[in-house]
Amino acid sequence: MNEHHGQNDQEHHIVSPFIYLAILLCLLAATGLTVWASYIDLGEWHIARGVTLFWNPVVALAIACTKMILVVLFFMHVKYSPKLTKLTVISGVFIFLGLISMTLADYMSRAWGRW
Amino acid sequence: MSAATIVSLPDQATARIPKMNFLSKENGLLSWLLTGDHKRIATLYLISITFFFFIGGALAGLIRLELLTPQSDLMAADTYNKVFSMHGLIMVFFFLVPSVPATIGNFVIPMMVGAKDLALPKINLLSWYLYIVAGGMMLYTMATGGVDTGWTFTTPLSTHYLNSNVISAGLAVFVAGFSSIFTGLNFIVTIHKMRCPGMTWFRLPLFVWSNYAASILMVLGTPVLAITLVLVVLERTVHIGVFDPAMGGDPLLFQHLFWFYSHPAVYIMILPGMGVISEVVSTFSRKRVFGYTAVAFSSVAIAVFGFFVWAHHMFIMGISNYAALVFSLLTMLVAVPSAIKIFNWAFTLYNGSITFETPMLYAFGFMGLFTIGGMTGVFLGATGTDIHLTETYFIVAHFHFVMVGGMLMAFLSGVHFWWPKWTGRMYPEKISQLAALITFIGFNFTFFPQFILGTLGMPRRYAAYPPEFQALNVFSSAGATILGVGYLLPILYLTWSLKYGEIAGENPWQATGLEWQTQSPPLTENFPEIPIMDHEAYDYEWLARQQQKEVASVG
Amino acid sequence: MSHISPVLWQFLVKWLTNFALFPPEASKIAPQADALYFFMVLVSLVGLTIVVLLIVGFSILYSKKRHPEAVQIEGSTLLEATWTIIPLGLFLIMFVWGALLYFRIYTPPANAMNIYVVGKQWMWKAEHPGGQHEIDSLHVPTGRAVQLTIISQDVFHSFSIPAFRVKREAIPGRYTTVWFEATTPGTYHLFCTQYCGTNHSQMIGDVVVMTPDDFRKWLQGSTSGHSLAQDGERLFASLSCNACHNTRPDARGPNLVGVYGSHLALANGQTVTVDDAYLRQAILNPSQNITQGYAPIMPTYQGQISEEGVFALVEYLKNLDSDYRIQQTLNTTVLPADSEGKAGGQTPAAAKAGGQGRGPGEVQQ
Amino acid sequence: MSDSTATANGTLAEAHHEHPPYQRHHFETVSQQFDATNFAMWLFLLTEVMFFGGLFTAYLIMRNWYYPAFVEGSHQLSIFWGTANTTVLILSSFTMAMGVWSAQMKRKGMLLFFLGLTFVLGLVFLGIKSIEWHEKWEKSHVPGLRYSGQSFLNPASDPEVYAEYHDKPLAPDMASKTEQYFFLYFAMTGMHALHMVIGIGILGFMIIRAKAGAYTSGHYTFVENFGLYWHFVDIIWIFLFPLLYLISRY
Ligand code: HEA
Ligand code: HEA
Ligand code: HEC
Ligand code: CUA
Ligand SMILES: [Cu+2]
Repeated sequence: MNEHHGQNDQEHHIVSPFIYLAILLCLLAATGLTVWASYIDLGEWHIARGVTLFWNPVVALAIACTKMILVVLFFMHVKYSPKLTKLTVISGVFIFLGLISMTLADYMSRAWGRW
Repeated sequence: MSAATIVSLPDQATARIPKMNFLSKENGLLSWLLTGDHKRIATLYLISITFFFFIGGALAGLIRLELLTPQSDLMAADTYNKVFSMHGLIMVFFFLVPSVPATIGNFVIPMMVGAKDLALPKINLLSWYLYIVAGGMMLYTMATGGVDTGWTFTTPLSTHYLNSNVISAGLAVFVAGFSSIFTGLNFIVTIHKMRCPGMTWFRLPLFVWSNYAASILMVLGTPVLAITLVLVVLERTVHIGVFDPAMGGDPLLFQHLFWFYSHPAVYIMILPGMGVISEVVSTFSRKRVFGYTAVAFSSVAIAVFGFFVWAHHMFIMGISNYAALVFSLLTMLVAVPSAIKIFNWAFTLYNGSITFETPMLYAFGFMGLFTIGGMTGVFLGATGTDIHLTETYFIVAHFHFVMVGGMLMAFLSGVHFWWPKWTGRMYPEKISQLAALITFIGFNFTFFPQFILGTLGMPRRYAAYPPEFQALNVFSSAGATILGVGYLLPILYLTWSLKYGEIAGENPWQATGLEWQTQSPPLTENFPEIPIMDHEAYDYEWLARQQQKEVASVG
Repeated sequence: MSHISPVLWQFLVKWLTNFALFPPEASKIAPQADALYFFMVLVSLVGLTIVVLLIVGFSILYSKKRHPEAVQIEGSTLLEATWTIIPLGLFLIMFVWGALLYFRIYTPPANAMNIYVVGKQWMWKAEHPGGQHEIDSLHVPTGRAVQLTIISQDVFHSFSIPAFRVKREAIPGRYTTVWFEATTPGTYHLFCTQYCGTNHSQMIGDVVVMTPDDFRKWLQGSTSGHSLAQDGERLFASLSCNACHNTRPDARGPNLVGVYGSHLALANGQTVTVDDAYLRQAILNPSQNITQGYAPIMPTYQGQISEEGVFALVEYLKNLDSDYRIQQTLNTTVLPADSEGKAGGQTPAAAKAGGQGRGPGEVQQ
Repeated sequence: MSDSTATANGTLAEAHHEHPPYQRHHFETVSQQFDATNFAMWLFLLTEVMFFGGLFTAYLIMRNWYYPAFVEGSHQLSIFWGTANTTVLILSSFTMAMGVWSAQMKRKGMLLFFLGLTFVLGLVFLGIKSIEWHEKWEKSHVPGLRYSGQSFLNPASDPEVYAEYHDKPLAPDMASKTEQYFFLYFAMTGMHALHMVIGIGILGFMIIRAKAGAYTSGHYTFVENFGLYWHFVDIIWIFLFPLLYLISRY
């Protein structure tokens, strides 16, 4: 009974098909972009001794994240959803990143002081 | 205010078991096996986990029997390894993880939030079936020779060096994991979406809060275990090298993934128990829980921080020193909310009006033993001392203090506390108080010597040990016998009370939770009408007013 | 006496005689570790006492008989803060103290004497640099920092010496290290504490701590005739490492002289410091880290060398210091009788390494 | 709250409001039911995220360790099929979203059309996937079952790929690590495909129910929740594609 955002289901925000279409085009374009970008050597960035950032995977992941955000916000209606749904999504991403980043942090910091 | 908080036990002589209740509504095996009623599913769960507890307990008995002498004379080392592995697996995945949430939580949470059922009754039933399937697989594993990986499935031992039933055990835990995911998911949805009018977050009983926190851990942690086990099984069947260093894999990756679940799992195992303690301490001291908000938020804090301390199980395993530092620090942070809770419960007693029924005795046991168990956890969380204490009996003692001294005590406390609600009958008070005392004494006898053993350096998972450790081991084994009696008693008198126990009536403890404001055993729909929550949790004055009204209307 | 049941016998006698509730302190770090341990015990006891006193005290004062009416109170921010901050403070002290200890135990001093330890189902094998091998035992001198370089050949094991308060996991595929300085001569338990399969509980042994004199005698008495580095040198030749790693200008592999401890630039732009772990990795998984300027042609020796063999190679490469080069240029004929078997031991290898692929005359370059 | 009133009210409660047939008895309102199941679906997706999380972690670590092997392993995948499949999946996500929209607008014909299209696109995806897998089998790139590192020890033996990337031979130990890559490839795409199979199964069920008009009477919760699942599966692929296919293509 709490956090209900509407009395009946007709109050759900209905996303217009044109938005869906626009998103579809964006996604397709992003797919093209990411394939195209993968054929170009974007170089790398030596942040510090022993720490190098390669741009290609970064760009590929950035595009993937953008696509994900588009899908989540529009196809999955999160943009129009109650706060709770948004919070759920965010907490999922948070824990997911926690798992990955803290595990990788262990691996990376093992070499500390060794380069 | 004054009359408000006097305990006035209802006249039990006149009470009757209501004809219409969830137990009597339908009869026949099918009506149970196809039920959607959370109370019936809870009952099914209660029976099944008790079954597994006794299997696990019998295995514990074998462990202690073997450790009576330094040599491995009762059974071969191989057998011993299987025994403790099965003991750990069964106790953790088939008893402790589902213990409070799937039984008591299942039973009372919908009532506590004022709902007719959990949000997804079919999923709830599915969860039980998954549990049964998993349990069957575990029994199959045991019947066909057992598994000797330890409950931690350590790779590459489990993937390449053992020829016991690792696959079926792994899959059993996999399935059991999904059972637990569905329970947790159901609770979260229920707590968010099914609260009755007026039931705001800060009017929820603390039991609901702590189960909510535990559910978050179940939902987000368990899948990682699931995929890890899938990888272990694949590694065993098609010989892939994700975890096996000989093939380029990384055994530490397994440790990371396993503990990413299994550390939060220990909080899955304790948080619901903490919820029970909040209810019980408040009820039997007739006082609102001291610092309600602090206790509520400490549960959430444990859940959130609990996700980021997992590598404290790997301090000596060659993780980076800097990672050890961070994880150790976070471990210290996650210990604080537990301390907060203990002190808040202690202060709930202050200015109360305390009675000492069995649930309260168990709760006191919990508070003492969990303090010891938790503080020794801090010993292990500090990196420097962990080096000496890890992989010894100190750890065994630590986790039995928190799991058995903590959660099992809480579970028994809760079972006694809600027994009248569940069955409509009281358990026999005197003998159950005795049982609580026996378990407390037996427990300390069993597990306290293990701290000393661990400090002396006795490694865990040893079928044979140097003879100078024998004295303390004999102590421990003797204690386990007492403990066994302590656990056998409840099953006897609780069964007895099903038929011969006194009729309990609606609210024998004069507790404030919504579940106590309906008949015992409750209707299938819990409440004749969806209640409206118009007071804070643990509002004993409201309860007293309510009763006066009733007396007035009858009079 | 032994007619009565062994259990009872053990119980009566052993209990009385071995009434030890605390392990001996036999290393320099042990008292430090125990200090923290006792601090924690103290804090726990105080905490426990407070909790028990509160419970018992309130139970007596506010039992229903004495105090039939509960007085409802909400809570207290001040108290709440107290029991948040005090435990937090104490825990943080433990954290810092523990971390200092941890870094001390896992950071060997530079001058430590190195012993290699390999764990396998179900035994411990120790290799001293002087070529002494031991199984399920470890002899160490007092008063000298000893570093263990540990690896497992199969599954996880854990090398634990309770009397020293040190322990380190033996991991397959990777070196781990720990160090200690023994203080009291005697024999102490050596346990495998990580569950490693059927005979996990049999994977035990003795750590024998000796005075430096006794230790020297022991070393001499149990020598196998050639040092670990000499073993390594032999391997280096028999595995034809020197086919590529030699001092020829057209050598296909980098010169390994002085490589230990150096900063190596890798082909992927990173830099690593060459330590034992790196050497092992370079031999078994050469293509994982390619040295700058070289092709990934080095074959893997995975599966061809036992962990003990790798130890020998590592020990050999470690001692290939720049002295060797000089001696080589001086047209290595002198065999200095260095009793430690250090640089001198390598000289023949130098000759071999230089001599195999080409005429000795070219060595002069 | 005596017995009699309890039972009386108990039976009354059922008759209280006039419930639509699809409302389950323990919900007070349809809206509550919708919210609850929708939220449950999101939570389920969180568990899925974490499930794949373990695989992603393994992937990232292995990729860092064995980068050259991952590069050459990746070169074995066909960009053409990969891109095609990504497009197919994105299209299916779009048709699914349109399906939900049709249900919301109560247009049965359109709903059937879009669900059917999604169904077909899902099958196309699996079809392409199986072509790719089959090719791996042919080339002995299925770790554990049928594996040979020949294409990496001697890239020229694999003319097609060689013509495009001119990969240098990998050292034998690195070449053996390509197995790691392909294992993760199969584990991740396999797990993803499993989700697709389940999804397609449910889609089939939904199409049958939609024919009976189940979702176009204002109660489209099921379609909406299934849509969430389908989009989630799409998102997983959105990440798998660059991670597995697009490593160092230049
Ligand atoms: C219910 C289960 C449970 C719970 C709740 C806990 C709680 C904690 N555990 Fe434990 N733990 C296990 C179950 C549990 N553990 C198990 C099963 C293992 C072994 C797994 C295996 O290897 O098989 C383990 C292992 C384990 C390790 C790994 C040891 C090793 O392998 O080397 C560590 C290390 O940090 C640890 C720490 C902690 C800490 C800091 C807490 C904290 O959450 C405790 C917090 C509580 C308190 C701190 C008590 C309250 C304190 C007071 C009231 C007093 C305060 C007063 C003053 C300070 C004055 N535990
Ligand atoms: C919920 C968790 C739980 C519970 C309740 C228990 C309960 C007990 N456990 Fe266990 N234990 C674990 C979880 C648990 N344990 C885990 C996770 C491990 C680690 C496994 C691993 O290393 O992989 C472990 C390991 C473990 C060991 C270490 C083994 C080793 O490392 O070599 C020991 C040794 O004493 C032990 C003892 C006991 C005892 C005496 C009890 C008692 O509390 C049990 C008392 C109950 C009964 C006795 C049953 C009731 C009575 C009967 C059925 C009648 C028959 C009784 C007899 C024959 C005596 N347990
Ligand atoms: C086929 C030639 C070849 C053989 C045989 C060979 N290596 Fe190498 N080795 C190389 C090359 C080339 C490199 C540099 C590229 C690299 O890092 O892989 C190298 C690198 C190394 C390194 C890393 C240090 C550095 O300076 O790069 C070590 C250590 C090493 N080799 C030891 C050995 C040992 C020990 C053996 C024998 C067991 C051996 N090698 C056999 C060619 C060879
Ligand atoms: Cu080796 Cu235990
Ligand atoms: Cu933990």
